[in-house]
Amino acid sequence: MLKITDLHAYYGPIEALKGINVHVEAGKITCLIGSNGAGKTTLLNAISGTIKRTGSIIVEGKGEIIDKHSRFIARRGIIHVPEGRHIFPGLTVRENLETGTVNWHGFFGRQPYDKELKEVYKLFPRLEERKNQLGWSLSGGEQQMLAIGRAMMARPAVLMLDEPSMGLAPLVVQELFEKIVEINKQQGIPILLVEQNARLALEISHYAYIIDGGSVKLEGSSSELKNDPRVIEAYLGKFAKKN
Amino acid sequence: MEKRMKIKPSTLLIFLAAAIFVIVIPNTNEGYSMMIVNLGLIYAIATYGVSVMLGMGGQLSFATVSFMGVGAYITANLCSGRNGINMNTALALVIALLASALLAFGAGLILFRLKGTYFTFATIGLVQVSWSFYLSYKPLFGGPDGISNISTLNLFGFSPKNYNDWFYILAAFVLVIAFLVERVRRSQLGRSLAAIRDNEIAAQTLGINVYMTKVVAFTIAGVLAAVAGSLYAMHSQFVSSDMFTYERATTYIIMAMLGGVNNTAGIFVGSVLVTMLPEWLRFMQQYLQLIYGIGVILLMVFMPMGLAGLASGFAKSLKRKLYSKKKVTAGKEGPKQ
Amino acid sequence: MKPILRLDKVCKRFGGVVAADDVTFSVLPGEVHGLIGPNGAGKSTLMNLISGIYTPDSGKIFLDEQDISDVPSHMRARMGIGRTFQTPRFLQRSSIEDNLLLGTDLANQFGYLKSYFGKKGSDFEKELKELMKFVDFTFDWEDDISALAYGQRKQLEIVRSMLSHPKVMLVDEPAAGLNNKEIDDVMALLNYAAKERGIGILLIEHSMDMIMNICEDIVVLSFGKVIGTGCPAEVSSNEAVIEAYLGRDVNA
Amino acid sequence: MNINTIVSLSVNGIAMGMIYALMAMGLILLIRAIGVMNFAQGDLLMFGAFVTCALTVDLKLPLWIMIPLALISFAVIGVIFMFTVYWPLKDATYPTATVISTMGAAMALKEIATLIWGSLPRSMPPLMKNPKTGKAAVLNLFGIKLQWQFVLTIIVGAVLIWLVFVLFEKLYAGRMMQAAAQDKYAAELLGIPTILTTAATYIIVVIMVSTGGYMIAPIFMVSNTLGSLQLRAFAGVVIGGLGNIKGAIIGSLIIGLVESFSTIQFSQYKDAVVFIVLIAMLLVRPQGLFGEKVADKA
Repeated sequence: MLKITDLHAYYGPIEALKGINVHVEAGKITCLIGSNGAGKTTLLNAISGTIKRTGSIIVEGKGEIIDKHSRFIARRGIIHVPEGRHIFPGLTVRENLETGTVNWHGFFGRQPYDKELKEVYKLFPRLEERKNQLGWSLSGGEQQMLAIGRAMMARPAVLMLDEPSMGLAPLVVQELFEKIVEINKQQGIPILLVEQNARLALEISHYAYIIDGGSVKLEGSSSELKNDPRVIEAYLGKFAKKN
Repeated sequence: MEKRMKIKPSTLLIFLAAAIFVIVIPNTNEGYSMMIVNLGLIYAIATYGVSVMLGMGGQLSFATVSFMGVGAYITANLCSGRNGINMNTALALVIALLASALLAFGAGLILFRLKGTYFTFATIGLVQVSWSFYLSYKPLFGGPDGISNISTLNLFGFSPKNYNDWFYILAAFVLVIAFLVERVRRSQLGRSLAAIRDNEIAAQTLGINVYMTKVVAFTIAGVLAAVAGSLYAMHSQFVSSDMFTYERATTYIIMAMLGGVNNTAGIFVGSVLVTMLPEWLRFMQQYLQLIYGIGVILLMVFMPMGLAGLASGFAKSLKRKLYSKKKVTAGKEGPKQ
Repeated sequence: MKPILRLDKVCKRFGGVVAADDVTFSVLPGEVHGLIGPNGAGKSTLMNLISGIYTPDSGKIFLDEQDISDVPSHMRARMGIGRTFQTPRFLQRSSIEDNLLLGTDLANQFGYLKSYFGKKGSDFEKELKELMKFVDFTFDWEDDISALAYGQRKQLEIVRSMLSHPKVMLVDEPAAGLNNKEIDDVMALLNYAAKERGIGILLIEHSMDMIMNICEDIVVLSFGKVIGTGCPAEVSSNEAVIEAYLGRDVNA
Repeated sequence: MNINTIVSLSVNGIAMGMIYALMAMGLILLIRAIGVMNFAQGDLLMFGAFVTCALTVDLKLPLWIMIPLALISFAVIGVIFMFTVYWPLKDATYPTATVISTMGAAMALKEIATLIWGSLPRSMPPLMKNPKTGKAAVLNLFGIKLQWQFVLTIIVGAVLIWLVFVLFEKLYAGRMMQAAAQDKYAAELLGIPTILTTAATYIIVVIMVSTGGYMIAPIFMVSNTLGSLQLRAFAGVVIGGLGNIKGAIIGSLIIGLVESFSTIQFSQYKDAVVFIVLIAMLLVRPQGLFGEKVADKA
């Protein structure tokens, strides 16, 4: 669905990505794991076009997007749910969801989006309960649901989730990840998941890449990687191995 | 410990230019054109205040004109025979300086309860208040007619007879003030201000009292403005409220930006240029303000650090070409002196 | 030994999010104390609480057994809490010299007037020479800070903080963006600061190699809570810590 | 002071306050959308007054042609203003540069107006005239005489503000604009065209401010000094509380009223009174009247 070849990206003075090759298969959950600062978030930003990058990103059926502005990438259905959720704090839940439709609806369009709204409310009933609350007043878990729901409104071709579990309590994380699996299974939307919570990510994903220092250190099917000691090493360093 | 007393070529160049300026200008100008140059010098003093606030501290303040007014009207009241007082002008200058320091300190304490944009808005408020008093309150400010018959400066018995005499006095004032401001930039206060400009939170963690440092900078700016105002009153022997309007306040900011807001030599060049420009462009007077306005936008787009930024960029690229491989080293041997 | 920095049941909430929940630990002088935890665990919040950018909702912070919970940020810096940032914070349009002098200024708080007459603060150059032995790069005094590479700036920020003679130094991710050689230099510098100068160092770092190598003691945070303390070996075999980092198995 | 004076002073004050509110609201919309304060706000108002004056007095267009024509020209001015004063500076490393460039724009606008329409103040006929005398019509409300122009200013101002609220609250495009103003990064990720939302903001702001200029043109003379009215709008913004739109409107109305009532006692110090109120306010409540809410709508 998404084929990334030799992607380089820069964050100010640092070369944050040093030639990454990642393949997101249609209908599958692909996860990127690795410790903080490894370059996972940078990779998503590079795909969605918010930072400078070189290389090649090909969307199946829609061609090369490396030279496209971020809003045209969004129009091709590559929807990035950013780290830290980035809810519009002064809009209500419903209005936040509404902003998700702009990529197919158009700025002055008048198409209805009730169907999408209903589906998101079905997926996250909590959002319907709170549809008239302002974004900033939601709890962290609800905000994350809203961010994912907003992306679902955009009729995504590929969904990119950046650290959906960050700062959330374990129970909330569990619930959220069930929803992510549901989105993938029922609607067949391919998901590129960036996670620090490696065990959880490996549990729900089909294929995984371990990123370290801006390049892919290890890749393989998630079930294989789950028991690979090298995963622990990537997180806790070589010292962890001694014990 | 070795002292680094090496004088940089750029410093030398600036002194040379200043010397040429002081020698050539009074010998080629007199009367009206000399007066305009003198005004440029006076404005430069006030613009140094803008430089301390905006260039060093990143705080955009319009209050320059308010404190220029304080200086000018104190001098006018003490040295014009109004109210039966006719004091020595040098003494009046000192009084103006002290009074404005107090006022600016107090105003700073109030205004810096606000930050950023809202601080700027509030200084505009101060300008409006002071201006409407300057315009309307006759007993102290003479109302719309202003105050005339102000005595000229008398410095230990020496009194300028014409604008050329004044030029030397003002040039000396500017030189001393430029030197003092440059010392501020290189002192702890200047560094603290720079830290505040770049990031207030990081500044705090370096032990800088952000609020008080800003207030001190505001006081310095106020004093410099008052000195300029006081000198203006003695030089023109007349003051009126239209020197102290909001529009005038923007001019000082533009002078600073044109020259290079954080560059001592640049401030001087900017002030004199902006003052002289209307004279040079006389033949196209009706388009002058338009050119000026558009010029400001272009200036901001193409050289936000002003002429000084342009010059230092040029100097850097020249230096790179000249000594491209000669790099002074520190490292294992310790920093090179 | 008396701790140089002590946190006692410090709590901080932001809206519904608990960023620090009953955090208690202490840092001894001359010790490098690691502060680790997954993203969003509240490490940076804790740094901000210690350096006074936030005030705790409850609990107390002690510097040298003196309660500093209500002391404003700049006063804490003057009392001896030094700090570096994740991305180094320097004066962008000033020379390297001016930037380093900011550190010395902090050590000479009443040097306002002296500095006006060109005085540099006590032994600035000698001390700098001492510290520069640890870093492996060269610079020109007059150059802008932007002439230095990112990694060099990160090292220089630690040097600047040390010039201010702190009692405690909060060091935020010094290794991020550095190459291996530079990381070694930073470790040597931090070791020197702790062992020779007796500074208590609180170190946030994601490079576990560095943490395990240099820290005597480690605090692990997760959701604002301390979930583990101890020496590197203890921490890296602590199941709760591994779980915090890698997550729990859904089926476990 | 009888009831008659009180009412008419209040109406005058609210009318002027409405003008300030239009400018203040525009200021905040711009600050939110692009993070820049606009020091040319008053000169945009002045320019609007001149444009409408030219359309009605010079070209003698009837109202129904004049209004759409004026709106179109305001929109064009808005777009030109954005692409000359803001766009080239949007990535400026020195934040004050953008602010200063608006000061330059203020001067340029003033001079363009002078070059086109001359430096003499022009007079503009009031919207409602007494058919017999040809002078400004007066509304007689239970024996209290009010100038129609002031009443109309209040109505037009209120309607405009209401329309902008409707746009932001009820229309899809308005909500996209709000979203882009609140979080540009997230907006870009969702495909909201931020260049369009910014341009739309400029158009709306210029239309609001210029219409304000049109409304006060008959009250004052049309001259290039009208720009200084923006200072009262700045005061309104600060009193209302740092970035809060409702606060800015109320703050501006307060400023209008204070100004209006201060003319009884100390007419030559009305500027001073207005700003002393401002400074006193800052002493008591530095965050402004409505300065505490975390996030606010519109």
